[in-house]
Formats: sequence, structure tokens, C-alpha cells
Amino acid sequence: MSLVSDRSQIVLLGILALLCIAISLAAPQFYTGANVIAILRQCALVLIVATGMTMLLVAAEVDLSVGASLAFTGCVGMDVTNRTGSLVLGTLAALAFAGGVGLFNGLVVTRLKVNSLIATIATMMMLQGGVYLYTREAVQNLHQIRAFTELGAGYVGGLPIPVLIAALIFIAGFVALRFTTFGRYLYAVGANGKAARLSGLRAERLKLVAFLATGLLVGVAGLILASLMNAGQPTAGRGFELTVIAAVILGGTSLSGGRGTLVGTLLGVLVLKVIDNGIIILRWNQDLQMVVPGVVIILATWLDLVRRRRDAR
Amino acid sequence: MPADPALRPAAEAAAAPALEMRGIGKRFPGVIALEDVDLVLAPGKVHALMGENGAGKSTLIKIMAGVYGKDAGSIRIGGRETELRTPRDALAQGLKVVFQEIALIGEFTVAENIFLEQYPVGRAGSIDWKRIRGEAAALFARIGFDVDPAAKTGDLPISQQQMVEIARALAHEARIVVMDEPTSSLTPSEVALLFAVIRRLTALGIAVVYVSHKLDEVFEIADEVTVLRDGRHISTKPIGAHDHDSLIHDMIGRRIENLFPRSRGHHKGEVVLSVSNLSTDAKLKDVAFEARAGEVLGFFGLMGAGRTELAKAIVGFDPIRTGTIAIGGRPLKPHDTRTGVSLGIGLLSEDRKGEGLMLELPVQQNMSLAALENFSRAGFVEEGRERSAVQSFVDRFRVKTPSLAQPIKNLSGGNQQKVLIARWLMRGLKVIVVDEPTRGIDVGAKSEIFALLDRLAGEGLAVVMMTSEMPELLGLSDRILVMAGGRITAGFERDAATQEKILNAAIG
Amino acid sequence: AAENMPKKIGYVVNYATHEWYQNVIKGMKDRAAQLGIELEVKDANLDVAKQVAGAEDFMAQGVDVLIITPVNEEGVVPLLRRAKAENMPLVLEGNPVKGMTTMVAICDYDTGYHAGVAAGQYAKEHLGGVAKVMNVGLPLLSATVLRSNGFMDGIKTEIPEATLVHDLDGGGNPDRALEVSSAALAQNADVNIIYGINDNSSLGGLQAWKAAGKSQDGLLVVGTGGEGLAFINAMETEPSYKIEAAMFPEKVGFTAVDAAVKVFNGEAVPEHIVSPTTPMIGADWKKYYSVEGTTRSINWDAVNGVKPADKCMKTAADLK
Amino acid sequence: MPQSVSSLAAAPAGPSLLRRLARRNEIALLLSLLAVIAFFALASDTFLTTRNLTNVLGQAALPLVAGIGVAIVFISGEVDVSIGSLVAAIAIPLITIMNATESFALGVAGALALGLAVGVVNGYLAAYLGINSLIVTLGTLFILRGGVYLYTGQRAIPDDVMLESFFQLGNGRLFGVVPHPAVIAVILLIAFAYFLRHRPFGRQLYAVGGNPEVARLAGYNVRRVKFVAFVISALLATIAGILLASRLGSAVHVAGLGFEFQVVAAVVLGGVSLSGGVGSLAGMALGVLILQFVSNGLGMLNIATEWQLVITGGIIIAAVAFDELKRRRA
Ligand SMILES: Nc1ncnc2c1ncn2[C@@H]1O[C@H](COP(=O)(O)OP(=O)(O)OP(=O)(O)O)[C@@H](O)[C@H]1O
Ligand SMILES: Nc1ncnc2c1ncn2[C@@H]1O[C@H](COP(=O)(O)OP(=O)(O)OP(=O)(O)O)[C@@H](O)[C@H]1O
Ligand SMILES: [Mg+2]
Ligand SMILES: [Mg+2]
Repeated sequence: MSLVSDRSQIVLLGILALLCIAISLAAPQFYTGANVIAILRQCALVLIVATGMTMLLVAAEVDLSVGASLAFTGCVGMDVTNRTGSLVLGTLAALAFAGGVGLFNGLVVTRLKVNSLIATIATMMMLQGGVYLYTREAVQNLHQIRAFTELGAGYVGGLPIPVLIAALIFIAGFVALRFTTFGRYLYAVGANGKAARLSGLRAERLKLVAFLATGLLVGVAGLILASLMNAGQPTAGRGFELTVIAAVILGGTSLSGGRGTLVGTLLGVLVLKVIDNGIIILRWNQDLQMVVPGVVIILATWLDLVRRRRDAR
Repeated sequence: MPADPALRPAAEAAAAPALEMRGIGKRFPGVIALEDVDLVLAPGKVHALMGENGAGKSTLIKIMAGVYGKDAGSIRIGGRETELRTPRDALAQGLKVVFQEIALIGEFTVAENIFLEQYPVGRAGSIDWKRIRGEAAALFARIGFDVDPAAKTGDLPISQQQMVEIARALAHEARIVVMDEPTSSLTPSEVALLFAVIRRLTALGIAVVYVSHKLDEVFEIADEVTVLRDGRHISTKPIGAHDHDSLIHDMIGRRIENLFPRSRGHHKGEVVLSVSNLSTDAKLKDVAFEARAGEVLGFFGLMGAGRTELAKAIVGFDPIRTGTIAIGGRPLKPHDTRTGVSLGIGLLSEDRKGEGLMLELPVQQNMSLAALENFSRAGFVEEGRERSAVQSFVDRFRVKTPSLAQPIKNLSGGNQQKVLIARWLMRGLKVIVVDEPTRGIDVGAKSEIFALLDRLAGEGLAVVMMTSEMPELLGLSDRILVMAGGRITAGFERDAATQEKILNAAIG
Repeated sequence: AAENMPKKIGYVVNYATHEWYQNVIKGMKDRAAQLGIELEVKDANLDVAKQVAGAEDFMAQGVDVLIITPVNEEGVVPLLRRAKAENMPLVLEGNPVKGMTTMVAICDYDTGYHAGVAAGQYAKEHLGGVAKVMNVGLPLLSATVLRSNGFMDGIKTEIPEATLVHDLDGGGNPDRALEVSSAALAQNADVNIIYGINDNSSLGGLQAWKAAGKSQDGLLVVGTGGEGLAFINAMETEPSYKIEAAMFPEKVGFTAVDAAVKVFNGEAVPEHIVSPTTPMIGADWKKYYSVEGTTRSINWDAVNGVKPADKCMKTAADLK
Repeated sequence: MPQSVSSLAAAPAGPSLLRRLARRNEIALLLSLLAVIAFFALASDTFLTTRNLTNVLGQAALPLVAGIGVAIVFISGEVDVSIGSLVAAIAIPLITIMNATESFALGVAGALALGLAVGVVNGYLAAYLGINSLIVTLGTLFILRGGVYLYTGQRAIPDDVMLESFFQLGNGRLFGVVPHPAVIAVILLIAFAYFLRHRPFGRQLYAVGGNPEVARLAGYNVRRVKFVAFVISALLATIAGILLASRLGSAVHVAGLGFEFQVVAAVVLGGVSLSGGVGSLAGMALGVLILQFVSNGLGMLNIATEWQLVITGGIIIAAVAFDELKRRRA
């Protein structure tokens, strides 16, 4: 509980506990190892990107292009690995590409001063178009390098590799945001950019770093997804950005900057994915996978609001 | 009792006070802002409300304006008990407020802001824009303020915005007009105009509440004074019953021996800031000056003279077109705040909210922002050291806050200012540029801030102070430079400076 | 036949970036080039409003025939009415619409059905006659529902006790299919046949199987479409991916252009012109396609040799 | 102290009328629109025909009508992204009731009732409960789309009665030239532009978005103003949805997917600020028209979708960046 020191995640923890209890009462398979691992693996992709997105929102920016970039990155990574036969080069290419997208977003926002919501919608469109210019078909796994397959489907000590990667990234992100000057500066920039700049912080540079970090994390997620699907899929990632942002917001990160935690984000991701999984486990109509998260996001935000108002008394 | 004219109406007022607040109480998380406070306003009188920063003046005003609900007490307007749940209730009762924080819509024209509360409508309920423009112009003409009714309000400097605020309170029928620090950005001549207006209001039988930290103004305009301290009612007296010392004593519970203490001698160190040939796209033209370690260099000018712009340019915040700025002999290149701060120059902005505070964040993070690197090892913040450093500044400056975790938006203006000064002291600078450092700050805190600036200079800092306050300028500066139209028009040594010479140079 | 050739055909496709339609367009372009016709394509990109706009724009540009693949078959009814009012000849691809003249389409139910029969036979030979199916479906479209229904009906002709263990909405895209299948397999992994309504779906299901750490022994994966290279790659490398219900998109495009020419000339055409499909088992695909690098070429002789059914066994009308 | 000191102070002179005009965002947008039209007129011989131009107006009508509502919500300092699902959802009562009663008016009443309900819910949650409006409307976006799928079982509901009036609404043309949706959009634009500029409530919207605290101090009921903005937005999205349903002749469950992005992009391109209090309907309309003409023109030039996406994205960035640069110069 010490991690949850500011009590802002109590509502989410409650919702998560309630969900888990309710689902497992109705369907005992919920708690099987296989299902827990399936849930964790699905959380992994979202959590990796959400770590970057949390940083961006804390700095009062947002990136809607992550879904489109995710798909593109997978294609690039697979294609370069195919062409060079080298997993290292493929990975580097994918990271370079996704990092480049993040950098581009960051430059457009910090240099050209375009609002990040609109700038990244535009980037999203360009990437969606661009990926089809790059490849019309899914890029197949022609190299059959084992390590590549392991990235998505392998296990270490009973835990899926994507989950381990996500955990490492989450911890690194948590430490960076919570304990380093970089993290503190991000909050400052998000809370009042001018004050931060007057205090000698390079506000634009910090935002740029957050965009770049998000881009690179999309690269990691894109590689894992390509490995999981055994192909670079230009059609993948539709709506992924909304899932990520929904999770971050659900975790209590403010859209106006300066407020939010990664622990909240983690809980947000878990809640959304448990709902998704529960609906399938319970064999409910899958269309509810849209309705229920919609209700939960509104409800959780409202409960958190009520709690904060009460605390303020 | 003496036959003081201020007391005579008290008998009449007993029949029908314009406003009667009794036993008002209000608490915020961790703070009792008001406890059992009374305030009775007589029609046609100016009632000054005094007290230190955080004493509860603005809170009391916001309660009578319907902005905050009260936790205890009762309010009567014109003899009738009323509940003021929203600002609309108060407005409907004829209570108009000039708030401490400018409350205008930046995107609207001045004229539209004046009629924000109630648009005049013509046939079929359409807004009568012609009437709005006409009446706004007439209103300014009547008051004598020089403001363009067609200008976009957000484009105007703070001082003109404040005039718009005042004009707005006068645009509608009012029984009570409340002014919370209306003159914090006005020049003396504008203050004189305002006082003429206030006298006209009282002649019409309107009750006026006047809040200010400028004692001279209060003695000039007020009929009665109520003093608050720590949210409690201390005294209500006719102004004639007070002198400077007794009023200050009521406010802060002690005497201030000397508002402008001077601990240091006339020793001047070497040049630590030298500016030459500085011009900007907007206003500054060929500005050159030097500041030495251990001196307070005062800049005076009328509104719009370019002091704020100069301040922002020399710390690297605003871009420059030509010129060089050197701190401790090293040029400010590249021209940005990061370089500025690392060379040892920092700015305390005149715009606390917009350029200083991180409103939602706690006191601790607000204070340590610039100095965070001092408390970090390998990029990690050592929070224990940070906290104790912040705590020691909070104690030294007597910052009134329930805890270091309190969001800074909940502190009073003076306490916020102390936190922001501490932000720079923690960092350690060669040159500190302070722009209107005591705007909206009470005498007690003012004297502390003056003492602080004096001590900083004594410790070898160069203090560059932009101010519109003549006493502050004359009391604190070792040297005075006067600006007009973006240029430096005159310079005086402390002993050679007089109010007349300075004003003449400021008019240009 | 000295037919009059239309000068320009406009095709409003529902989703041009999808591999399937890429190949439909390829077939159209090939045929149009043979006949000396100019072909222009506008993409609705899955947006019903944009589809109507695209058709309007074509009519303003003055094309001679319109071909439309509806994003949604109900959503183009007024469009057909307006085309008729302007005497604009129109051919539909994919799905029937109230008031249409003619439609070129495969039989979705039949496609699934024949794949189901083949899967049943395979299960009898290799899986001990057991058929427990996970359907990675797409309830959004009637065509894909028909495929799933056909598959189950077909498999039951061989193995009457075949069961449908999971009936999923994989969204027709790979990552969603993967995610949904993972959850379903975690809930109940007692499955030995994965059916996908397109290649993305079957591959998503297979990847979920692999990610759950399961061996492919005793598993059969059946895909539908044969849209691009993905299924070929899977058939070559994945031991369980044995059956593909091929739908020959190039042939669909080819047939649609021929139909457009007929409609332009006012010739009598059947309401439904069927484009052929067939299950490909094991290495059968090499009969119809050859691959070089990352492009595949169709073997027209073989494909033109596949005989289409005269009439579909079931259509969307039967679903209601 | 002499009174003349204040007039001697360097009071900022108001910029000249010409300068003020040049700074107007709408002028830059209008010039961009003309440039777009000129470019395509030169590049394609079928672009500059009455038929094509009126077509584009008809196609632009939907985002225009919904854009009015979204702009109003933006101006009030909130956001509404639920419209993409709402345009699909309202077609359900519309078509179902028409099928059952053969009455166009009853169908429209049903649609408006649903739109009103959604607006009230959005407005209540965002304005009165104070939940961030992006979250609220993202939530209703999901809920409505999911609800549509659940209700329809993912099948479109056909229009069985085929009322001529309903068909004409979206597909007919005034005097055989101007599409009815365009006529409706223009009427609504003029009405709401008047409303925003000349009715006190219109100004309240700007004030509330520009600075809610100030608006409250001026005696406005900030919550109610925002609430009404959401209701207006939902009702306008309902009208857009009715027009769309007429053009589609059915209630299509996948209608309007991504419509919210399209409209938000156009509204922001039109200079309506995401942070509230700034923007005009003229700007919004120009933003919509620019994107619509670009999309139409690229289609006329037979440019593939992927390039259209890339080019449109580039235009949005360039236009907003240009606007920002211009503002910094001024
Ligand atoms: N919204 C709020 N939330 C919490 N505390 C508040 C709030 N507003 C005021 N306070 C606290 O109430 C006390 C009274 O504040 P108030 O603003 O009334 O002081 P003031 O006398 O107007 O001071 P100043 O002269 O600096 O304007 C202060 O301690 C302040 O920190
Ligand atoms: N015409 C104007 N339009 C927009 N902003 C202005 C204008 N004039 C002044 N300002 C702003 O007002 C502030 C004060 O301006 P400036 O530096 O010219 O005056 P100053 O000498 O510091 O006087 P003061 O601060 O007392 O108003 C600055 O932040 C400046 O940007
Ligand atoms: Mg105050
Ligand atoms: Mg200034």
C-alpha cells in the first residue's frame, strides 16, 4: 500500500477486486494459470505503450498515433529482418522507425507549436497511408529466427517474455517518474510550462524526450506484436491508441498535465483487460466489450472525483 | 466620543446598514480562514478592510459575493436577511466586486467585458452592440480612464485590465462596491482618478469596501477600518482613530521599526551583469547597463515602459534581436533560461500565477523546482534532503501553510511569493531579477521581503528590481535607472535621486 | 461479338487497402486492360458515407459503368435508386442489394461448406474422427457469418457429432483475433480445429494457440480467402495449417469487369454471377498460384478451370 | 498629481482595422480554400463543374451540421467525441419507427428524443457531475456503438416503407441543383452564427469557455451553459444522423465510424481552440470545406487512398503550424 501513497488509486483497486471476485464466482476458469497468463500477456502490450503515454500526459501532451505506428513498426521490423537475416538489425530498424515517429511528433509539437492532439491525429493518418505505401500485404516471417518467435510466445521461468519486458519497462518508468529529476521536471512542465522554463528547465526538450520515449516503447510493443502474429500486419493496431489512453485516464492521470502516476496506469490497464477477458470467459455477447469499458471509465472517474472532493473537506 | 464625521452616520446606519455580516466563519482543508467575523457597512462610506496576507480579507469578500458559501454566521443586506448562494444572488442585490485576481475574459473586447454581467438587448432579444460600445466609451470618459473600448482585453497590460475591472463594477446599478486591491498595478495618477470616482460613489450613498496593502491610500480614502488577523476580527475603528503605527500594530500584532532596513554599507563589488546594445523586436531599444555584486539596482518606469520586457530578455526567457548580456563575465549564449540559470541569473516574475506557480502541485515541489539538482545524485532526487531544505525556508520566511504537501493554490498571495523567492535562494544566484516583488503583499511580509532583498545584496548578490512603487524604489535601491518607451532615459545614484527627477525622466 | 466497349468504369471499393480487394482490383485492371477500358477506383475505406460520396463523384465525372462493393448492403439502396434515375449501369460486387441489376460474388456459404467437408475428412483420417471447433468469426458481416455456418454444416456431413466450442468475434483483424482467441483458449482449450473466416482470423487463432505454449500435433487450422501470401507462408511452415478455402479475388475482379461490359450493352445477365471457390489442401495451392519474392501470380488457366456453382446453397436472405 | 500623466504613458494603440482583419484566422482559411479550389480546377477538368461543386457541398453538409455542435462544445471549454456513434444510433429509432408507423415525422421525433437523451446524459455527467468531458464522451462513444451492435445484432435495419419525403431529405436537390443537406447545413450555420454573436446565451458560451471562473463571478450558471452546449451538440449530431440515414436508406450499424475524428480535425483546423473560448462557425465551416474539397479533388485526380491519408495529414499539420506561426508574429 505504500506505493499507493496518495490514495488516489483506491477506487480502482476496489473496482479491480470486485471484478475479479465477481468473474471468478461466475466462471472458475478465470483463475486458471493459463487464463491469468493470457490476461497478463494482453496487458503487456498496452502497458508498455501506456508507460510512455503516462509520461506524455503528465507533461500535458498526448500521442494518438501510437496505434498506427505500432502496425508500421511491426512491418518494418519484420521486413528488415527478412532482408538482412539479422534480428539485431531488424530490431534496430523497428526501434529507429518508431523512435523517429516519436521524434517527429515531438518536433511538430515543440517546434511548430501544433497542439499535440491534432498533430498526432495527422501523424496517425500519414502512418495509416504510409504503411500501405510501404507494403500492401502482411510481411511474412521468412527468416524463421527462433529468438524472434520467442519474443512474443516464449517463456522464462513460467512467465511469458512480453510480460517480463513490460514489467521491466514499467519499473524503469515508475522509477524515472517518481524518483528522478527527469520525472519531477515532467510534472513541472505539465503543471506550468512557463514557470518551468523560467526555472531553467528545458521544457521543450523534456517534452521531446517524452515523445521519443513513447515512440521507442511503441517500437518495442510493435516488435512483440509482430512476433506474436508471426507477421508484420499493416492492418494491426486499429483503436489501440484509444485503449492505451483510456487505461491511462482510468488510472487517474489528468488530461491537463501535472498529475498522474504509473501505478494508476497499471491498475487502469488491468481493469480494462480483466473486463475484456471476463466477457469472453463468461461467454457474454462480445459487443459488451465496448459497452462495459465505457461505463467503467465514466464510473471510475466519477468515483475518484467524489473521493477527492470528500478528502478535500 | 469625538464629533468625528465618520462616526455620525453610525447612528443612521444602525437603522439601515447597507450590509451587515455577523459571526462569519469559513474553513478550508487544514485552514480556518475566518472565525466569528463581523462587518457592518454604512451607506455612503468607504470601509477599509486590512490585514496581513492570508488574514482572510479576500475570503470574506468572496463570501459576500456569493463565491464561497459560509460555514457560520448571517448576512443582511439593506436590513433583510439573505442567503448568497451564487455570485448571481449577490449581483442581484446590487453588490459589485472588483476581485483581487483580474476577472475578465481575455478574448473579449473591453466594451463587452464591461457588460458581461448583463448585455443590453434590443428588439427580439438580440444584443445591442452599438449601445455596448457607446456606453463603454461614455463610461471611460466619465471616469477619466484612458482605455480603448474596442481593444482585445487580453492584449492589454495588467494595469489597463485593472481599470477595466473597476469600470465594470461601476457600469451597473450598485448599492455596494467592493474593491479587493484595485490599485496593485495602477500608477499614482490613475489612483487619483479612482479616488475621485470613489468619492462620487459615496456621494450617491453607495457603500464601498476597500482592500489595500498601501497604507497611504487607506488613510486618504477610508472612513472606517476593519482589521483582520489570522481569520479573526481584531478591530473596527474610524480612520481618525488610527495612525500608521497603530494600524500596522493591529494588523501584525507588533511594530515595524523600519520598513526599509539597511544592513549593508556602500561597498560595491565587481560587475556581475553587463548588458549592452540590447534591442528586441517588440519594445526595447539599445538598452545598456551594468549591475554590481552587492547592490540593489532599481528600475522605474510608467506602465508599458518596458521593464518587464527587459527583465524577461536578460534572463533568457524572451528572444532578443541584438545585444549582449554577460553574467559574471560570461555571455548568455545560447539565449535561453537554462544557460541563464546555470550562469546564475533568475527572474521572479510579476505574473505569479501564469509564470511562477504550479498551482496544483504542493509547496515543496514549487519551492525546490530550480534547485532540484542540488538535491539529486546521479539524476535521483534525495527527497529527505529536499524536504528538510524546504522546511527550513518555510520556517525562516514564516510561510503560512498547513504542510509542505499543501497545493500551493491554497496559500495566500504573500505566502506564495515567499515560496517563489525561496525557489531562487535555494538555487543560489549571482543576479536575481525581481519584477514587482511586493505586488499584493502585506506590510509585514513586505518588510520581510525588503529585508531579504537587502540581505541578499549584502551577501554579494546583484539585485535588479523592477518596481512601480516609489517608496520601495527610493528606500531600497543603491542606484536607480528610469525607463520610458523601451529606453533607459536617466540614471541616478541613491543620494541624488528625488521623486520629481525620477518622474520627469519616466514621462520621457 | 462486336460489343460496344464502355470507355470508363468507376469502381467504388469498400476497403482498398485490404489484401483481398487489392487482388480484386488487380484482376479488374488486368481484364480492363485486355479490353481497352479505363478503370478508376475510389476507396470508401470502410466509411458508408464516403462510399456514397465516391459514387456521386464518379457520376459527376461521367463514367460509363459503376461497380460497387458495398460497405454495407443496406446503405447503398438510395444510391442504386439514384443511379437508376440517371440511367447509370451498375454492377455490385460481394453482396446483394435491394433493386440491383446484377451482382458478382462468390458463394460464402458454399465456400465454408466445402472447406468444412474437407476438414471433416481430414479429421476422420488424422484426428481420430473428433471435431471440436473454435470459430474465429466476424458477426459484423453476413458474408462471414455464412462462411462460419457453412463450415459447421459441412463438417457435420462427415462428423455429425462435431461441436462448436467457441464462437468468437475476432474483428477480422489479426491482433483482435489473437487476443480473443487467447482468452477463449484459456477458458477452454479442448479444441482441435480452428476455423477462421479470413486468413487474419485463422492465423490469429493459430498464433494464440502457439502463444499458449501448445504443440500443433493433433490440431487442424482452416483458413478462408487466400488473400495474399500469409496463407501460403503458413501452409509451408506451420504443421497444422492444412486447409485453405480459396476464393480467388483476382477472378472476382475479372468477372466483374465482364459483367460491367454486358450491363453496359444492355445484355441480359443473371442476378447472381457466381465466382468460383475451392478448398486447397496441403500443397494444392501451387496449382493456382506461383510466388516470386513477395509477389504472387495467379495461374489463370487453372483458376478459370474451377467450375462455379450455378446457384448458392444459402445466401444472406436465409439468415433473416 | 496631474491627470495628464496617464495619457502620456505609452498606452498600446489598438491595431488598425486592416491589421485586425489580416490577423483574422478566417481570412487565411478562406485564402487556403480558394487556393485548394484553384489548384484542383487547374489539375482536373471535371472538378470545376456545377455538378461536382454542389456534390461536395452536399457531402460536406454532415460534418458541417455536426461541426456546429462540436464547435459550440469546444467554445464552451469542453469536448464531445460521442457524435461518431450517435449518428449511427439515432438512425435506429428513426428507421424502426418509420417502418412501424409509416410516419416520417414520428421517426424524426424518435431520433430527436434519443439525441436529446444522449445530450442530457453527456451534459449531466460532464457539466453537473464534473467528470472530464473527453472521458464522458469517449465513454458514450463506446457505449452507444456497443449498444447499436447489441440492438441490431450487427445487421443494418432496412427502410421497408421507403417514404418519398425521407428519401428526398438526403438525396434530393433544391431546384434540381443544390442538395437538400447543403441547404439545411447553410440555414443552420447562419442561425447558429447569429445565435453565437448576437444572443446573450451565445456570448455566455464564449465567456464560460474563455474563463469559467470569471463567468461564474459575472453571475453565469456555468454548469447550465455547458450542459446546454452538450445538448445542442447531440441534437445537431442527430440532424446529421438523420441526413446520413436518408442518404443510406437504412440504419447502418457501422455508419459514422471515425466521424468524430473527421469533425474534430476540421473544427480545430477551422481555428476553434481546444482550450475553449475561441473560434467561429465561419472558421469551422471553412475547415470542413477545405478537407472535403481536398478529399474530393484527390479523388478526381485518381490518387490512391494511402496518398490521400498522407496528404490530408500533412495539410492539417501545415495549416495548424502556419496559423500558430502567424499568431506568434502578430
Ligand atoms: N480555496 C482555498 N482553499 C484552501 N485554502 C484557502 C482557499 N482560499 C483561501 N485559503 C486560505 O484561507 C486563508 C485566507 O486567505 P485570503 O485569500 O482570504 O487572504 P487575504 O487576506 O485576502 O490575503 P492577501 O492579502 O494575500 O490577498 C489563507 O490562509 C489561505 O491560504
Ligand atoms: N500592447 C500590448 N499588448 C500585449 N501585451 C502587452 C502590451 N503592452 C504590454 N504588454 C505586456 O504587459 C506586460 C508589461 O509590459 P512592459 O514590460 O512593457 O511594461 P512594464 O514597464 O513592465 O510595466 P508594468 O509591468 O507596470 O505594466 C508585459 O508582459 C507585456 O508583454
Ligand atoms: Mg486577498
Ligand atoms: Mg512590469
